[in-house]
Amino acid sequence: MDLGPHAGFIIASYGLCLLTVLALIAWVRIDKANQERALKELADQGISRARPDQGRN
Amino acid sequence: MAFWDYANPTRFLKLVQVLLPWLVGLCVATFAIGLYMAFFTAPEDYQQGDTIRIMYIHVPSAWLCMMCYTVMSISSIGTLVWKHPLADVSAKSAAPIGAAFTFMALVTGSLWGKPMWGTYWEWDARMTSVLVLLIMYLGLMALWRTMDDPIKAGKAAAVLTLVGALNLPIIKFSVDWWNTLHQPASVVRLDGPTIHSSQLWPLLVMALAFTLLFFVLHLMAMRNEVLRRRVRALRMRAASVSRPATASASAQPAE
Amino acid sequence: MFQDLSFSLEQGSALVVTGANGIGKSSLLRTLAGLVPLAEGTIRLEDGEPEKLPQEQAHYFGHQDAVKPALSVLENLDFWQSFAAPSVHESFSGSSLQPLAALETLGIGHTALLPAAYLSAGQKRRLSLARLLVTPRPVWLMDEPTSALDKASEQQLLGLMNDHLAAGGLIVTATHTELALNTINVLHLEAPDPADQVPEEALL
Amino acid sequence: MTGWAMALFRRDLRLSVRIGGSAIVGVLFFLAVVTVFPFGVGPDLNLLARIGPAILWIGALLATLLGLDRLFQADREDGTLDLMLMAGRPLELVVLIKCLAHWLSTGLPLVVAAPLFSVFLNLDPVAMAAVTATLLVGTPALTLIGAIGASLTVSLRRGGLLLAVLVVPLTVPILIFGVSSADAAIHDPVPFMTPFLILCALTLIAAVVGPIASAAALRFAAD
Repeated sequence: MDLGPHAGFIIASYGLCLLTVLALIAWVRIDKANQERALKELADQGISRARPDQGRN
Repeated sequence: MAFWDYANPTRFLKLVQVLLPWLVGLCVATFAIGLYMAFFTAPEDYQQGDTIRIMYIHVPSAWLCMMCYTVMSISSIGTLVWKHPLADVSAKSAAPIGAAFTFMALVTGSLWGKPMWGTYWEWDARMTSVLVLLIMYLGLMALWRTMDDPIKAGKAAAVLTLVGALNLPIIKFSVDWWNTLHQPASVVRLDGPTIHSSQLWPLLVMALAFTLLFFVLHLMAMRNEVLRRRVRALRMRAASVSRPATASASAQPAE
Repeated sequence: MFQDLSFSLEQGSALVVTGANGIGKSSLLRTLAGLVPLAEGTIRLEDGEPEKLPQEQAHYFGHQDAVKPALSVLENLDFWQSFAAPSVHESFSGSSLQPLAALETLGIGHTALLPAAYLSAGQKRRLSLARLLVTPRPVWLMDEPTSALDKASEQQLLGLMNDHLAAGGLIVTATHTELALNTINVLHLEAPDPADQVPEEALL
Repeated sequence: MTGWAMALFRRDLRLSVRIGGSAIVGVLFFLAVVTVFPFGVGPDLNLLARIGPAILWIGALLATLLGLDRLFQADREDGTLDLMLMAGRPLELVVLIKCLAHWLSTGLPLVVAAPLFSVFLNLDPVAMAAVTATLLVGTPALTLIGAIGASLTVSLRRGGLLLAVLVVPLTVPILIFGVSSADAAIHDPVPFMTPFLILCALTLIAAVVGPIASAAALRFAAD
């Protein structure tokens, strides 16, 4: 497919948009993994939402 | 009312769980159709040639960065008036997405401008006010990051968001006026040429795809934010558990 | 600030500085810590490491905790262990615990991986105290060491202080409460008679 | 021997990354300054291209100075500075390491952002490269000289403005040689290397004078 004399600009804009969207997706996923890991660590310590008044052990 | 039922964070998480796969599928499909149309069915522009294809991502991202700010403004009203926790979560998690869409609008606009106008950047009214919008987004993100207490940060950011919502139209008009003093309307305007339906359809499909993308990302980011606050609350509890631990440690004096 | 103040302290003993509020107990400690310059006079640590200043062989445990809320509890302590130079010599064998062990000793081991922002005031105080256990230094300068601590932690602190004395360390502490330390000398600071208190400017 | 230096360096980097993203705010401020200039002088791209290097340099200077007031103040407020003075480590080196960490987290992002912002000012690629190179060499000097001001104002509650007033005169030579070497690269006849090498020399001098003066000021401030 021929994009004409300015193909570079078109590819660059689509490429940069793709990168930005990928970065957003990566941010969302990494953030989710981080929070879930933190929740899991806390749950391992015996602290979770389900049992609010139970301390350690 | 269904809305208020889902305003509870736990119910909200469940709703996201159900809704998200469908939204993601729909978003991907719309993008596939939109991109196909943008590259294969849409004709070249008689004036701009193939560079018109940049429009199919430029215009939707420009629309979306405005819509995202609207979402944030409504959420800010929710934070200030109803003091609803999810409103604050919604505003906070929309900001980075809005910034990314604004960035995309600026970059694609500038890459479109170079072959058309011969320069990457022009202090033209529209571009300038979008740049100001980007600074607003980034400033809001910085404000949220700087304040520890999410409640306080949410209120401060809500005030700034609403003031910005008032200010942005003013910027738009004043910049328009400022700009026309120096530059006659020689600039090719986006809204100048009437758009043909063979170009309009791909544009609308792409706009729909971008809107879906926004909602997918926003829901995911909101879920992360709810989880983050949960972690925060649990960590506070984890730290405060120490009281009995101290007593037991002092029963056997340190060696 | 002080006039005619002189004292010496033997190895393995504690000096408790008492006196009314505002008499300058904290200033005395800060002077010993090298944080307030001496107008005249000297501070000497005999038998110490001769190439080091006295304050570089001392821990200062003041009102401020020097805890960074953005770092985790363990990161806070790790930093001080690496950053503060230890000071040991033959007659002093102070404790040099590993950071985690020090946190466990003080009963905040379970918070090690949490950001220090989540700690309560008393827990921050204990984190600050853990600093003294990870880097051995013969002299402990402690300004109101028991403030923000509950009774149990206070007992524990006394235990640690006695251990330090037993290991051949020195403690200078300013306090309002009675401290059950093994070897105590008391320095009572008193203001001179109001009649003697002539404003400095008037003397010029 | 070097363990404590790495510990300090890593701690300062961590703190600046975790607290409020000072890098983001610095770059944002830089962007704001660059954006405000065209509103002042008008959207004339030729004029902007001519004064572009100066705008970027002034933006970087202000962004650096405004970020510096927390360099020692945060440590003083929570008592960390007292302990650092007693740590038995050479204070000059401590200052140098803190400056290095501070520059990496706030100065380097400015340098990275400069080529992007120069698009707004219609700079051509040569000018873009020249300004970036001069900023890369010059901003460490701004941080190191600013550290003197930061330690002089460490005990003041609102030291930020005073810091800028104290330090701006000291940074004038850096500004002059930074902008003139960028200009030299754009307008061919003058050689680029002469002012650029002077700029490098100024940075090296700042790396010596800054920590010594700043450490001295910190010792006086601790009372």
